[in-house]
Amino acid sequence: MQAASVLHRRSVLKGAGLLVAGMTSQSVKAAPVSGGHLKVAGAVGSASETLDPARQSMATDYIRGHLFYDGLISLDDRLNPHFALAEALDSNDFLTWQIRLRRNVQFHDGTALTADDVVFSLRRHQDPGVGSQQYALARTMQSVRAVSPVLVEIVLDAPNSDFPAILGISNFAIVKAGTTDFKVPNGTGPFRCQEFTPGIRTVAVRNSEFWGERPYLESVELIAIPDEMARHNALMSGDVDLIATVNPRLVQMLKQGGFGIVESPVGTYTDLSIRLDQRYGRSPDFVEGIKFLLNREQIRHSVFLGFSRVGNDQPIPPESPYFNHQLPQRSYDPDKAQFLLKRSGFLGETIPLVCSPAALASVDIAVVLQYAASQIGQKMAVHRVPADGYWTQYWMKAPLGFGNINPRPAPSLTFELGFASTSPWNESRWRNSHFDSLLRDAKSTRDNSRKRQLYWDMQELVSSGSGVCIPNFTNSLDAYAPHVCGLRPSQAGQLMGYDFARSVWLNENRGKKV
Amino acid sequence: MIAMIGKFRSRHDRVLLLIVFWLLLALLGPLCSSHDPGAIGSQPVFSAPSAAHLLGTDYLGRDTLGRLLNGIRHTVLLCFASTLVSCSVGTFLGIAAVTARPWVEALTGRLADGFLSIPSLLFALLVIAVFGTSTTALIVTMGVIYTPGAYRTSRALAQRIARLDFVTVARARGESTPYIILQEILPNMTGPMITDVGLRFIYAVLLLSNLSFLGIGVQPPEVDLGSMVRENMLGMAYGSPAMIVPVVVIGVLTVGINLALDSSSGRR
Amino acid sequence: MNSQTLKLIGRRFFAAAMSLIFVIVTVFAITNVLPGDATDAVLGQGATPQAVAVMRHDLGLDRSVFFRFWFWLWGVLHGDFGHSLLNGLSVADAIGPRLHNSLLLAGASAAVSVPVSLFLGITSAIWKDTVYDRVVSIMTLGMVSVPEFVIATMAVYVFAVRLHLLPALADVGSVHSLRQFLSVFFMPVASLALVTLAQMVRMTRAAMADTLSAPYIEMALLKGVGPIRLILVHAIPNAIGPIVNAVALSLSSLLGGVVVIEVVFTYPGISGLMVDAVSSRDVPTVQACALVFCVTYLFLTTFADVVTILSLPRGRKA
Amino acid sequence: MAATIQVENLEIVGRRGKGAELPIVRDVSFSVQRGEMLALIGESGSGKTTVALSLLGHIRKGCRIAGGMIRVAGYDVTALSPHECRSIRGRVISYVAQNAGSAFNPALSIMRQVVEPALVHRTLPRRDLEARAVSLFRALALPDPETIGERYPGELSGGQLQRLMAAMALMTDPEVVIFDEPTTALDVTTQIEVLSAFKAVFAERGITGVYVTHDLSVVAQIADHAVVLKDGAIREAGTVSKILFQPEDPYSQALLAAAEPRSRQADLAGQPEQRSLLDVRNLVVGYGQRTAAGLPEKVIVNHVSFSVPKGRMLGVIGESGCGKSTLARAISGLQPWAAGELLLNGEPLAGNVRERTPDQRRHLQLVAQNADSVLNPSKPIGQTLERVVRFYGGLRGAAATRRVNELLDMVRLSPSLASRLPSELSGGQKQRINFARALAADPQIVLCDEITAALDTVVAAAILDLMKELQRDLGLSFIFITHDLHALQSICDRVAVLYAGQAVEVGPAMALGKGVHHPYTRLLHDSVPLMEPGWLESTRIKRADEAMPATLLNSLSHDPELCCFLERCPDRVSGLCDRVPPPVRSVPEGPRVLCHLPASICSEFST
Repeated sequence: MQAASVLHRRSVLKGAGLLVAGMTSQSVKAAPVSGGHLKVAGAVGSASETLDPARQSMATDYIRGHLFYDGLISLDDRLNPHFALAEALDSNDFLTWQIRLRRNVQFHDGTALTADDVVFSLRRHQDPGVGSQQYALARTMQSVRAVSPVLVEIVLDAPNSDFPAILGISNFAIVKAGTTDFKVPNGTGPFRCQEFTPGIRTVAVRNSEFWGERPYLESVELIAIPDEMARHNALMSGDVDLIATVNPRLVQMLKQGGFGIVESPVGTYTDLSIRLDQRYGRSPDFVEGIKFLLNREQIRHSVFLGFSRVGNDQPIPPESPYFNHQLPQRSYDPDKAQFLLKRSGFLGETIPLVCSPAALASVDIAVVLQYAASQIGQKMAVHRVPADGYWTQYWMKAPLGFGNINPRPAPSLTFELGFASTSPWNESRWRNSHFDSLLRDAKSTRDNSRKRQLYWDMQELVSSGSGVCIPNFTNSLDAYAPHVCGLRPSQAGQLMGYDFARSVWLNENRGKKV
Repeated sequence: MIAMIGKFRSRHDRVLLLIVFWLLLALLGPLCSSHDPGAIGSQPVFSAPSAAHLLGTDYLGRDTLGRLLNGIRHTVLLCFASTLVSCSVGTFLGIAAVTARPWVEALTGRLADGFLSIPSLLFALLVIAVFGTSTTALIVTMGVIYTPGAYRTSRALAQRIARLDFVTVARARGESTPYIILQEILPNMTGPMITDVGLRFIYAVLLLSNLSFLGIGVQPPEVDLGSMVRENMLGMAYGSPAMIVPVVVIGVLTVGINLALDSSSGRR
Repeated sequence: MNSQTLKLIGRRFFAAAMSLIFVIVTVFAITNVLPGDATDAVLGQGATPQAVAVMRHDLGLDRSVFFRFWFWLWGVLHGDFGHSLLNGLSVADAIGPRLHNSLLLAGASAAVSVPVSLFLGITSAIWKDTVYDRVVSIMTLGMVSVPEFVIATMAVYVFAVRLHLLPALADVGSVHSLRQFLSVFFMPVASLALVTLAQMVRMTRAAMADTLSAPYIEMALLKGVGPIRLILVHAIPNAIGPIVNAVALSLSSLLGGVVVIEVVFTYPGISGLMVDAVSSRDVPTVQACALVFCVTYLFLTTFADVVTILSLPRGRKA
Repeated sequence: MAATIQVENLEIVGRRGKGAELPIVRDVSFSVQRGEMLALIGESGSGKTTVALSLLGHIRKGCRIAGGMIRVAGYDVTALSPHECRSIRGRVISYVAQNAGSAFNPALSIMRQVVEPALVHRTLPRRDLEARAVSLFRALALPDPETIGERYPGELSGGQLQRLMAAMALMTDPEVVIFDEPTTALDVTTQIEVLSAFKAVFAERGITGVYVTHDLSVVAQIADHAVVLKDGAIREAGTVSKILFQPEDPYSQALLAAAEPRSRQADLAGQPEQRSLLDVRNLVVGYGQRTAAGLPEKVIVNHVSFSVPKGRMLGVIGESGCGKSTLARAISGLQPWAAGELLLNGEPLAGNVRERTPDQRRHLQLVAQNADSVLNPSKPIGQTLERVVRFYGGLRGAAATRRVNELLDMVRLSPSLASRLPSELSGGQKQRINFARALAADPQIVLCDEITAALDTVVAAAILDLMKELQRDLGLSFIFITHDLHALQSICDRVAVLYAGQAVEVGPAMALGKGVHHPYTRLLHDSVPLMEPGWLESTRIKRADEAMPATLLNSLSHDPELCCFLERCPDRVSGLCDRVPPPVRSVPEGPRVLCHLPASICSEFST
């Protein structure tokens, strides 16, 4: 009951207090119209694109996931969980969870959704051979069993009050039991798949049997245009209606051309992690010195052109209700940095700095840092390495390297995956038992104000102790043609948390002329 | 053939002069700019030319002129070095194919064919993926890519020269193979090979430009001309000199050397 | 065609086969020393050692290099190019449509660039050292010296974004009429043609100039032969060998060397697939692409050589 | 009646590269009456080809007519538009090029090219043209006149091509034909056939023409009038007999003197026979795999034997393709031989130059054929010579320089040339340097491969003089490989006649032209034109078929063991020559001959 009420209470927030950046062209209220074909271009695409929800790892994958599948839980614009395929979600101890499924839900092949499908869909993440992106989180589910055709019981290995948010991760979408071949997606989502060619295109058509609110669009075509300029050109020439990942440098031009921009304050950040278990990071002075050397304002200004929020070396973004705004903001202080670096003994040395196009803007941030360092006599050698293989070959291996972290649906997940002592993705190898115990408490507490206090403390610990430097949180920028309506900013990710297709509608009367 | 060799000295001066000019610009150019090419200030990005920034600023608000001189340095030196590598290795292999045993020619011929059949961007991508983007890796990669071409040219030349009577006479005199290669064959290949060097230099500039498309280039904050165009591509929408000027410089560099080569070799 | 000609052609084919083996082995060797493997691309940032190990086993990546090579080669010899390590799809199925697209683009570009460059090359050889010759030379050089991505992107910006004349994307699927074909292919083909033009013009001009300085051309002039007949009947048959070779070399790059054009126009061709496969360490796909490029190159050059051998006048065969 | 060809005050200028315009042809005037043949005589660079081409309105690139008038068959050539020019070329005036081998388009069949001039001027339908071509082929004594037109230039010999080119020129019955050195590139035995064929056609059709040549004895046979050109200007003009027998201009006289066969022989009669320096014994050189007999598949030099005594000069003569150059390469150690041996001073020489001792290499020096390619173009000649001086003599510095100057002096060149590059020297100078380089080794025997072939007559004569001096002064031995019987006779002591790789005759050079000889030697000797008008008509060379039609030959006559000259031999005997390999016969005081014919039949020369 507890969790369910949590969900209910939060859902009140839906639709309120949204960010309104770039919403000018949307201001005219008009009744949504059904029908039409929307052509969308994402920024990444490759032959490794997949329709297996467990393996989805890139933006276009997530979009397809939201088109064809549903999870038990969905997350809204502010990352609040709502019921989707689940009708009720109950736990008394945050350890054992009872899930009651929505009735009369059909897969695209006409079969009905049952508890077996849910059990299959969640359990498969625990098989390493599936290659699930959420292998680690799935392992926290000690047992998943069907109690009845509409009831599933999940037992966790430790209490976790944020478990509903975990179920909202799109990788945990529900597929038909027994599915091994994902060439044709068989989900419960609002669209059916008409065509899918990895790396080239996906065409989705409206699912007339959809259980929820029917989408307005008749069909959606999704392609990937990795080349920035080409993506913008495609929008401006009218070849596509909506694009993701707009370069801040083109916002001005797009606006002049009458195109709409959606600026979403997603919690994505590109961080510089200094490994605390290796030579440089062993010196706290060095770590602190680098943190003072990062010119966050300049990165915001020169790299992101203002489309970002300054970070404070902790992973909770300012728009989160748990953001610790009392933590003093660290700012650029070359004198202090010089003093600290000198004390660390590394001032004369050339520090290697590994960056890659794989980690968004990391090359530019590295250059900004390198220049600032050169001004105080600290030499840095920027090693830009290829994007391919970066995450396994360089990330978390170099003494100073960049990472790129996507937002998690709950602070506990962010802390758990990135900063807990036992996490395999603890980028700076920061081990702090106090932090770990705070995290345990936070996950099991029922009291929201205590939870907030715990999160505040944890933010302070991370900011001062971890080797992770977070200069900025990026804003996601999407651009759309004037006839595209219904787009809203979302904290869940670009293109309304990858879920635009359920809300967008086309006003053919508008903006045909540019 | 003989006439070509004889006229080499005077005719290739112009090409050499042009190459020397670019080399000087590459070596001394960056000293002329008051701006640190890595310096990032608070200037707006893609700004128009002004007194402080003669060519405006780039996508990070850096001084375009400083970046440009830095780009010329890397493009010219990298391409020069890789051309030297490909031409010397190619020349060596070409002469070896002519003077050594027949299987050497068969082997090198197949190798050259094989390398030519791999698209150069693919090859660069593979090698850079293995060795990472270092200046050395770039030089070696581009060197290897253009070696088969240089090999073909030099083999054809060496074949023609080795058949000439003065080589026959030297062999009849009992001269050693190294002497024949170094004193009789090589000096007479220099003229045509300089033409070849010039052409290969241009190909290298173009390849380096296109490599930047795959994110391969010199390490930041250093830059080569192609990467500079690439990173400032968005400036096209604003007509930014940061994107246009390096394109023009690449054009002037390649077309200039090509025309000098054409006029020097009598366009044959 | 006499036995000597056949022998020469046979030798050429043997040499091509040797080069092919060399390329296959080299590409396989390089892809195997690349840092990381296909599991990185599949698992990405979320990889854990267990998942990596299981997946490596499932994909056969834990077998020895020699085994994998042999396994692959055995498959190819039986017409099976294997399956992509990324999505388990058949490599042949993945390459098929893209190869078709690439051949379409290459064919269209060749259909434009070959006649144009032959025309420019031959005419500038005829009017050698005139203003026309100079202008052609500078123009073609100037075109090729601008990086491809600049030409292509600028073309899109001008024709698609500013003038709304042509689509920004080369969407092959939307082609149902000649008009659509022209509007979709105009810019990619023009960009590619500009890139390949210079080399072909230069080589054609050189071959033609060489032939035009031959004594039999002067003789034909002295016989009262007119300029058109002089070029068509007397010069071209003798210059055809080097010209065909230059054309073959240029065309062979139209399949594998057009990554840039494919990316800028979001054209689903085989170059982009290969670059993608290299980045994701999808070795079977890389191998199959390399095979396609190599076979194309060798086919074209061998074809050119055979044309050269056949065009050698009788009694002059070496 | 106006002359058919009239040239008045012709001036042609031209430039090389970006230099200033220089005169190439200066104030040239001449005229040719209908039915007459005018010879344009000159050496290379005299402007004779430029003048000849200008008659067709064709001026080579970089040149232009600066003044004067050319009138051919009523057309003012200098005033014609390009289109009008085309309309008279090949129809009113036609051209026979110097080197038919390269002037025929290799990609087109002979017939297509031969009928082309008539075809482009639409004089007759193609069928009639082809019939006419066949009749011309027959008139020019070409083999298989019916089918030769289907063949390609690469499949035919130089002599045949030259006659086919004449046929092509005559296709349209032009009023004027220009011949540009049409026989210069041919062997003498072929030249005479071609000349005879030309002459017969001239007589039959009454051709008006211009005949460009440097060969005065050819002029004597062909032309009525002659013009001597030097440096683009006319030195002398007049009837052929006046030019040949009463030349007034010193240059004409010099030309004549150089062309006059004269002996440079020292009188060796009294001197004792020298010991043999170089012995060639049964040498076999060839290509390809060994056959069962241990001989190569394709034999180029076939069991050749001769010896060169110390201080003597041996001439090796034969037509192109007879194996002369291969023999030279084998002796120099650049081409290994399959059988036989080579002795220098009685000691065997290895087949590979690397395996010879330094002294052996030093003693035997090669002077190669082409003066243009024989010197390393990127090295000053002083360096080239110094290298040899150092290589063999170990001399360095001042001593080397002194020796280089000495060598230059030996070949009559100024020491100041030492710093020049080969491209700055004339052909004759280069050939002298070529000699000096051989002499730098201080050799015993020098092998000269066609060293005068590419030189003008006057220059060649000077080189021959130099050789003789060197032989006399230094006691050098020479092997002089040539196709020029005059040159050979003028300086050699002994001669070896090569035919199809075999030495068909080896004997004293003095005996040539008298006594007993191999039929091929006789043919060679008889084919050299004499500088007297009417010689061509009076000379009578027997053709093989006249003696015995080829159809009577034994079907096995292609057996390589049989006489190599069988197919062309005018004296062949059925049942003997086509069945039994020829024996070697030695004539006392005369040559060693490879022939069946008894001395009585192998008779005296006809002259």
